[in-house]
Amino acid sequence: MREKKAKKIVFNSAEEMPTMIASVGSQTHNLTGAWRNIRPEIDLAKCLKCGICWKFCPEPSIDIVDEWPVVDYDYCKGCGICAEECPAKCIVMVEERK
Amino acid sequence: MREKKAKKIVFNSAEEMPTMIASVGSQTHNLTGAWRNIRPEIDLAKCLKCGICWKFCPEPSIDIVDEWPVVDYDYCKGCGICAEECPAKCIVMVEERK
Amino acid sequence: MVEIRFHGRGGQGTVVASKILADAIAKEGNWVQAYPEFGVERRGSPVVAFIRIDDKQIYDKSRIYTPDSVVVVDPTLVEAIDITDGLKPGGTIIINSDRRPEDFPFHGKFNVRTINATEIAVKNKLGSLAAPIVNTAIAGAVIKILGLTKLESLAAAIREGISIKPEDNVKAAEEAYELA
Amino acid sequence: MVEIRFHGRGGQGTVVASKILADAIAKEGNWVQAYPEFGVERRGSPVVAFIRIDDKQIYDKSRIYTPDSVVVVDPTLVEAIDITDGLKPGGTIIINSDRRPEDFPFHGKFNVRTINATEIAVKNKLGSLAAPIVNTAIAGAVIKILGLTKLESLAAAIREGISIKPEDNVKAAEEAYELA
Amino acid sequence: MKKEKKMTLTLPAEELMACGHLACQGCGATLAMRYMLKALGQKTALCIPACCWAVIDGPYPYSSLDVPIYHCAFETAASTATGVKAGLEMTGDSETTVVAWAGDGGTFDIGLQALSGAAERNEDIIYVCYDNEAYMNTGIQRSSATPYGAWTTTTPVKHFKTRPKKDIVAIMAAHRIPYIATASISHPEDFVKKMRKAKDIKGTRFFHVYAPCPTGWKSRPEDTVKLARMAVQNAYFPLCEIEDGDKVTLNLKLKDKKPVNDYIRIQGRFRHLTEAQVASIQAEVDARWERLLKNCAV
Amino acid sequence: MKKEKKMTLTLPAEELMACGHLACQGCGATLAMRYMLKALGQKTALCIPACCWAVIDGPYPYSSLDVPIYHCAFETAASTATGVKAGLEMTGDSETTVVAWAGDGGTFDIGLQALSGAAERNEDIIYVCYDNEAYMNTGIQRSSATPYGAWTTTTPVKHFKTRPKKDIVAIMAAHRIPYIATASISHPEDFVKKMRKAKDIKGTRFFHVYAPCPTGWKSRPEDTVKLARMAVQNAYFPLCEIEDGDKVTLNLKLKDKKPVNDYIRIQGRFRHLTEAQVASIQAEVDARWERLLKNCAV
Amino acid sequence: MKKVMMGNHALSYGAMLSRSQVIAAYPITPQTQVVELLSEMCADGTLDARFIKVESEHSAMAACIGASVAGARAFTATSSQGLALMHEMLHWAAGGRHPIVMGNINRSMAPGWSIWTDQNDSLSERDTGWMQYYCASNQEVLDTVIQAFKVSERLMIPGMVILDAFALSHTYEVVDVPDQAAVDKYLPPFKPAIRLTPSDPRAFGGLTGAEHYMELRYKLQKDMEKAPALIEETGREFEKIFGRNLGLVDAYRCDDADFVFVTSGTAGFTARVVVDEFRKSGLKAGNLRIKVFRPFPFAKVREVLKKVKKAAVVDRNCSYGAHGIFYQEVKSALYGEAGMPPVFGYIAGLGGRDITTDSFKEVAAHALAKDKADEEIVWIGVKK
Amino acid sequence: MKKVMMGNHALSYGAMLSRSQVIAAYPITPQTQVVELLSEMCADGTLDARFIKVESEHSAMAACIGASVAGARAFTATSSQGLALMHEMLHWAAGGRHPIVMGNINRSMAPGWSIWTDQNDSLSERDTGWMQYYCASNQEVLDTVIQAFKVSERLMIPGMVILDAFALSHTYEVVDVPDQAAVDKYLPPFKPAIRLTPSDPRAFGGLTGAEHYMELRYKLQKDMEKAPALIEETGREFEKIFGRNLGLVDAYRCDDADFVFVTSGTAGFTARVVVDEFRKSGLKAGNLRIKVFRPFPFAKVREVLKKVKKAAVVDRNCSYGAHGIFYQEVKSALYGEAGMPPVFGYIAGLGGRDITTDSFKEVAAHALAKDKADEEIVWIGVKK
Ligand SMILES: Cc1ncc(C[n+]2csc(CCOP(=O)(O)OP(=O)(O)O)c2C)c(N)n1
Ligand SMILES: Cc1ncc(C[n+]2csc(CCOP(=O)(O)OP(=O)(O)O)c2C)c(N)n1
Ligand code: SF4
Ligand code: SF4
Ligand code: SF4
Ligand code: SF4
Ligand code: SF4
Ligand code: SF4
Ligand SMILES: [Mg+2]
Ligand SMILES: [Mg+2]
Repeated sequence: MREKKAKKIVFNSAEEMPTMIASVGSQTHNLTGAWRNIRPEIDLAKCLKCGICWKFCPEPSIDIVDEWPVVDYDYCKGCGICAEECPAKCIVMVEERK
Repeated sequence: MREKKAKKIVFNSAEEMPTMIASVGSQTHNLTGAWRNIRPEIDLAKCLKCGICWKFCPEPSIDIVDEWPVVDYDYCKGCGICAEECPAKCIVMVEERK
Repeated sequence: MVEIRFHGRGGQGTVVASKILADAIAKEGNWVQAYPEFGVERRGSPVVAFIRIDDKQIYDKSRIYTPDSVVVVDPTLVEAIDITDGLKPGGTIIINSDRRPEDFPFHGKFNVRTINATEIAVKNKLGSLAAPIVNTAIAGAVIKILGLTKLESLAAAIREGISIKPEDNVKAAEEAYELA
Repeated sequence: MVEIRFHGRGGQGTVVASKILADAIAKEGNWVQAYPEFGVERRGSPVVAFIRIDDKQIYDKSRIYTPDSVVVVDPTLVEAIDITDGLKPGGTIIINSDRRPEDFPFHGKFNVRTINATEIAVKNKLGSLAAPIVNTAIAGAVIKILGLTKLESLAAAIREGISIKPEDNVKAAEEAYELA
Repeated sequence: MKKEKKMTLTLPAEELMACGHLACQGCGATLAMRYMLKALGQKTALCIPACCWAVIDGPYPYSSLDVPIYHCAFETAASTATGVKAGLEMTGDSETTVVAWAGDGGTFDIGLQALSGAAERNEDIIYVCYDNEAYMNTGIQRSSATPYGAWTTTTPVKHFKTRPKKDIVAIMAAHRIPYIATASISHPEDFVKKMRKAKDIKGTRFFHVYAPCPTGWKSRPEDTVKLARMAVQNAYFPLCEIEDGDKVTLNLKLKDKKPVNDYIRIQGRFRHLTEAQVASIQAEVDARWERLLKNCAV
Repeated sequence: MKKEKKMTLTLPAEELMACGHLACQGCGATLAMRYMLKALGQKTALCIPACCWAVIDGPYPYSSLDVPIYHCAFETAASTATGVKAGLEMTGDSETTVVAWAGDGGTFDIGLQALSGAAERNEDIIYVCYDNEAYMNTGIQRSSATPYGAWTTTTPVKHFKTRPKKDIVAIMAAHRIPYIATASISHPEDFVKKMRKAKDIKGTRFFHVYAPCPTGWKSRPEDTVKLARMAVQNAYFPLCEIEDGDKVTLNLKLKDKKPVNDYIRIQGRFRHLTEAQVASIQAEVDARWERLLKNCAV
Repeated sequence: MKKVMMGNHALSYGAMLSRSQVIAAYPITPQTQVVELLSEMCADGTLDARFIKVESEHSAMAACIGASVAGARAFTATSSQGLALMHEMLHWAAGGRHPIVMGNINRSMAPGWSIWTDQNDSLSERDTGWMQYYCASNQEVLDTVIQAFKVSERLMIPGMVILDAFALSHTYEVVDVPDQAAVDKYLPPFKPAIRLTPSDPRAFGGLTGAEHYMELRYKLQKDMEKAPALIEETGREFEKIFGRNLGLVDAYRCDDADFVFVTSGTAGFTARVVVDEFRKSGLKAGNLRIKVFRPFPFAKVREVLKKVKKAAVVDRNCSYGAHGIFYQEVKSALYGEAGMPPVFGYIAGLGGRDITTDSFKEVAAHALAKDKADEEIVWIGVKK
Repeated sequence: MKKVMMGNHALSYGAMLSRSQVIAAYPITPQTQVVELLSEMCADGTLDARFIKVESEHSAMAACIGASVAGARAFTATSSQGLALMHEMLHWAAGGRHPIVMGNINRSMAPGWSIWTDQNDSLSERDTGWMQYYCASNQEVLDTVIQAFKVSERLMIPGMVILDAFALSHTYEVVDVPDQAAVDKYLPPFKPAIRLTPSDPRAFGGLTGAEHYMELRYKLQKDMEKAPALIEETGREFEKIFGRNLGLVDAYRCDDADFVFVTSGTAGFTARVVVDEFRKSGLKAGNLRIKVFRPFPFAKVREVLKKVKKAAVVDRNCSYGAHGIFYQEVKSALYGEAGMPPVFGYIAGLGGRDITTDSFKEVAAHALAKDKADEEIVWIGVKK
């Protein structure tokens, strides 16, 4: 399930579907980054590595990569919580290119 | 409704019945005295006129007649509460004639 | 096919009596149907139960309107209600009573039999005089008078079906069987 | 019969735009059907709405698969999804954008028109630059480009249907109508 | 002299419940109804869900009461009453007191949600739960009002009820409705007094009424009032009022709180309990009593 | 130096909730789920009734969670969970933690009865109510968790909600279940700690979780965590535990209790309130806080 | 006055113009705009009614029943799960003879969760004793609410006004909103013969033994049997005042038709488009849209179909283990009558799958190629 | 072993011998002996099951669903109001493919309150996707529970075993109680292919769009269509082990019959008595008792009735505004088939009114005197 960018499921016939209405794939196929109006950008130079942005991201679309916070723009919806909560104020929300 | 020994209702046709399922008669047609195994008898000579038997009769089948407690045997089911609660112990439960 | 109706009062075990009888009758390979009146039972209020017996499977699932026999568990009911309602002409009426058959108004029109089940019950310490448990004694009398099944079958049914004082109940049934 | 599809994002008032348009169109005695995509709308997520217009009663209650025109309320959607899906060859695409029609890849294949509704909205203090409320400006442009109804009808529909800043909205619609 | 003496009536004489009803001999629930109607009078409308009282009143086309009754579905005492009140008001009658009258099953279990909803909206109804501590109408099955230790047909002796009785009064108090009272059929004067007080309050009012059931408790019919009285006196069922969710008044101070043992031992449903089990009931009653005293003090 | 510094993770790293889900931007309910799963781990089974989370998880044939979910009917979180627990146990799995996960509507209103029943039977489940104070999934209608003063689509500004929020914690405390906790998405460490504690308790455990909803509260998405924090700090939503119905522990003492005004004023749903109305909210919050302190003292 | 409004608003206007006095309802997608608009109307005084914001649909119907027996005009609206949760109370409202009117938005039953349209929710209430009206336009929704109150109150039988999720509930259409005064003329205040009041203290719905129950239910059925004529009569009255007809069925170009679709709901309007196309291409097609499903308009359906050569019933529902429900009931209505056409059954559009003009063409192609229906029902638009 | 027991006990024995693992039920007259006996059995260890004493029937079915999806065999029993309160969850159990087995005691729907028998409760669930078995004896009740588990678990569709209030539920009859070992041989443990478990974490029943919903429902119908053959096959297996047959219908003396009653439930046994009487007096009568109503045994019913000259359907139920439900469905099943007999419809025995041999004689007298059924249904035993 956690595997990112899982594939979309296409059933070509009723036959292929399990009898019970049970999930067979991961919602990660859905790239919610497309919902974003504004995007968070992290200035790692100022980052305290406090993990707060990671902790409060509702997607969660902040990954810890090599001990640094990294936004996964495939999924980040641009809510702005990380920027709001970052104690170092090192995340800024910028407009998505129109 | 309170009128005693109300008459039984017989509907001879669906026509006669009201559209809504609404009562049209009193349950006093049902002489529950027939349920009684044992009957209360009040020794009025000892009675204090405290009204307790009247107060606690669940039917209620103790009437106040000329300021005296009188059992209505048409309805008294013979539960024995009046006898149990009478402070003067002037009610006794006796077997119904078999 | 034999059809019997029982009259008793709520709390007297009238339904149990018919159930025990059904058990006993089934033991000899007969088919039987026993059911209570389909209503609200209250302690003291008049209640009714039924039995239908046949030597082949019983398909008729309707109620019994014209019984062959009537059993009256509580003698005071004789005055309270019409226990002969629907009874087939010449049908048998078995009454738990210390009176004689001739003392009942419908004697003659019907075959009236009495059995003092209350006395038998009290003697066997089944309930109190105020609330005797008469169902097994009644059952003993009924199988004898109506020739429904063997006493042993009834005894076996009582032992299986009644958990409180089964042996005293068997004894009551036996005594009633003797006296009936 | 004219069929139009609207593309926007949850929270942008795409459905309101189609509703206002329907009101305006009905004012001139036409029959109209307007409905949102039948799904779960979330702020930011792509949403769709539809309008069907005719001069007689519309009996077809199925969805619109091959619109005559497409209206794009949020320009970023042009890249995110295929807004031309099902659009009739040569159909009109109206995009809220500061770019020119030629800047869009489907220009040529379709009749592309642009209108800077965001600018008009912001100028009229409808929402903020981050979240402009562009639906009335879009509506103004659409009725002009597609020739759906009179500007007065749209103005009346806006005055009836929009309770916050109705006059500013009317102005935005008028400006868009002029510019389109 | 006695002859001239007037009969002492400590309750209103008006009798809105008639004889001929279908309750068992010695039914406590019947007394509860009788007292309530004496308190509220004829301008009352009842909503009665499935429960013994749905039968007691008598079958169609009869009724035992001199007030209108809507026999409603089991879960719907509070919601039907809400509708009746609204309907009466919208057709010009704002005087009639609308009462939802339900058993413990219809209140603690299947009707709890409707009750909670009405309380949250503060509907202008009186809700009375007569509590006989099991589903009696269907033949004595456990309800969540069945106390610890009791036998019922679904809590057989081998597996008697081991969870405590649900505390409906605390639950209703948490809803902070204007008025809550407990009452007992053994104390009809107190019952009538509180019911009259409730009548004059607007909003949701809740009564929890103790109503012993000889059939279900396997007790003697003549002990019904006595059992109710014992429960009050041993603090098994204390009499109190709660206003606005936190003003608690004790209606009957117990100087001499009785032990529960006597009460337990005259009921067949508790026959199987060991002394240790009875002691644990006593401990629980004591603890509840302490909590209540503390809340009153506040 | 920073480069070498390890990232500080105050919560378990394991991520059982994946991206791609359908929550709105800045949804508090999502965080609640994320924290709970971090606490309980993979041996968890969820029963989710109708609520935002029934949508957030994603449509058939997908799911965002790495634990099994039964999407159950709106009223049945507690009863379905009861059945799942029984079913797992009867088929040899007594380890899995079964969680009923419902919104405030599914808990305070339509699912209350099933919850109360499960609590009375002390079913071995954890019930989590994430509270966003209205029916959000259907587009912001009032629930009985909607607080005084709030606008919703069924409590329009002209007729905003005038009844107070139902006190679900007090109601559940009245059930005397082994464990009750309040938690907030602004305090995930506290949340995780209490959830882990609950995991090891047998019987019915209840969590009331504060989960702001920018869509329904008309607040800015980025304020979600801030709002939750404010509610804790101004005692609008205090963090506490209640064991066995009466042992109350305050998890966060408030030396410096903030006024509610700031909290109220950044939410569009309260925009219409006058100062007097806000003051009355403050008074109510203060009174509740006093009651809580008193209960703790006990 | 003409207004563009969604079906849910048409429903609300119907309730408002009918001067509903008590409304008790619970929100559910796709009905929410009904509770929202009626909340507004009650809050701002447009409608003088008590709105009871209950905690579940079971309570909603119970509260409506209470209000109705107290003599008030009661209205509610729901959909799918909510309707299903009312099931017990639906039996109750009908058996108790409470003329409540309810809007139901047709939405598929879970699981899986679906908010989209099909008729399984309302049709699985076909045995509860409610009248059922299936609508095809928002105009019909508004008009039918008013008409339903009139018919229900005359017969003391509740009525359900049914509309498709989204395709009507959320679709804006032009609706001619009647004048309040005209509606008042058409629909008199509700004055039941008996009601719950201390001045006439009766017990309603007490324990009813085998001695009486059957007669009470017999009366319900007999009154139901009066409904078709009454619906036509009040429909004519309605037409006189408002100029729009409200009948049992909408028989479109059936008179000389060789092939007729039998339809309901919005699909029943889409079918007309196909009928017109077929007619142009020379096929004498028609469309029988069933508007009133309970009571079932036996006579009307027979009258229309006996003139027809072949009929194809398109069901947006399925009685699992049997057939589509309209198919079932139409066949049953025709059985034993001479000269009735072969009838074919199709299931389409479950769970919000669209029913398009192409769907009807597929139906027609199948039916026209056969003489006799197969045992198995034909599913349209399913990936098999 | 032969035992005299009431229908409610037969139901309980069926659940016990099937080794039900989770039971969640709520008491209601006339079902109470089921919860009572099963409580006893769980308390004394006769049955190793969790008995969840829920606070309502809605919760009972929800708990059964939870248990079933977790892989346990789940059983419940109810009646009338209780069944109605489950309505939403009945749709749920079927749509979710949870093979729960439930006993339902047929009791009339309130109001007025009635505890007596008729079939409106279970028949108004005909569209919920449950299999329905109508029983005529306590033996059949016990046997059918075991069979129902087998069929349900194979098809992943829930099953309802239905018996008349009092006439079976409270009537003591001789029942041959099968051996546990033999039952175990017949009915294997429940091992579903997918279940709710952390070791295979799936989401069950999530939001299902128009893209998928219809296929899932199509599968339900297709599996339902497999049931008639499966019921006959497992019935033969049952007969091999236990010597008793369990088919779709009980066609009694129909082969050469001129006149056939179509019946169900206990009335379907009483009819046999009348058939025998008629045969003696020279009338070639027969009785077609429908045992399985969902799925509807189309083929069987047609096969039996096509040989018959006239059929009279006796319904202990009414779909108000339409007809008796068996009448409706039988006619629908025969429509369009050549050589089918005239069918007459009768309603009898609502609200516990008795259906006696005389009732059937009245039915026969009416039907035999006519060539064609009237529009209006004939009510038997009503004071008109
Ligand atoms: C939905 C539903 N489920 C079950 C029943 C059956 N039922 C009727 S009364 C009753 C018990 C009532 O118990 P309580 O409320 O305590 O009242 P009591 O009978 O004890 O007076 C039950 C279970 C019903 N009528 N409706
Ligand atoms: C019986 C029933 N009634 C109504 C609904 C519609 N419904 C679905 S979710 C919901 C609101 C849920 O509110 P809440 O529990 O607070 O969760 P939230 O959506 O706020 O997360 C409603 C009313 C339903 N699914 N089932
Ligand atoms: S919250 Fe800010 S400082 Fe802390 S880890 Fe994230 S970016 Fe760095
Ligand atoms: S903006 Fe919101 S969604 Fe994006 S990374 Fe930050 S917290 Fe996560
Ligand atoms: S014995 Fe009981 S019923 Fe009879 S008068 Fe005394 S108290 Fe009343
Ligand atoms: S209780 Fe006894 S003393 Fe008192 S009035 Fe009755 S009979 Fe007299
Ligand atoms: S069972 Fe109990 S509560 Fe019910 S009528 Fe009898 S005594 Fe009263
Ligand atoms: S409506 Fe609120 S709770 Fe629901 S997903 Fe959106 S933000 Fe979350
Ligand atoms: Mg009770
Ligand atoms: Mg919520």
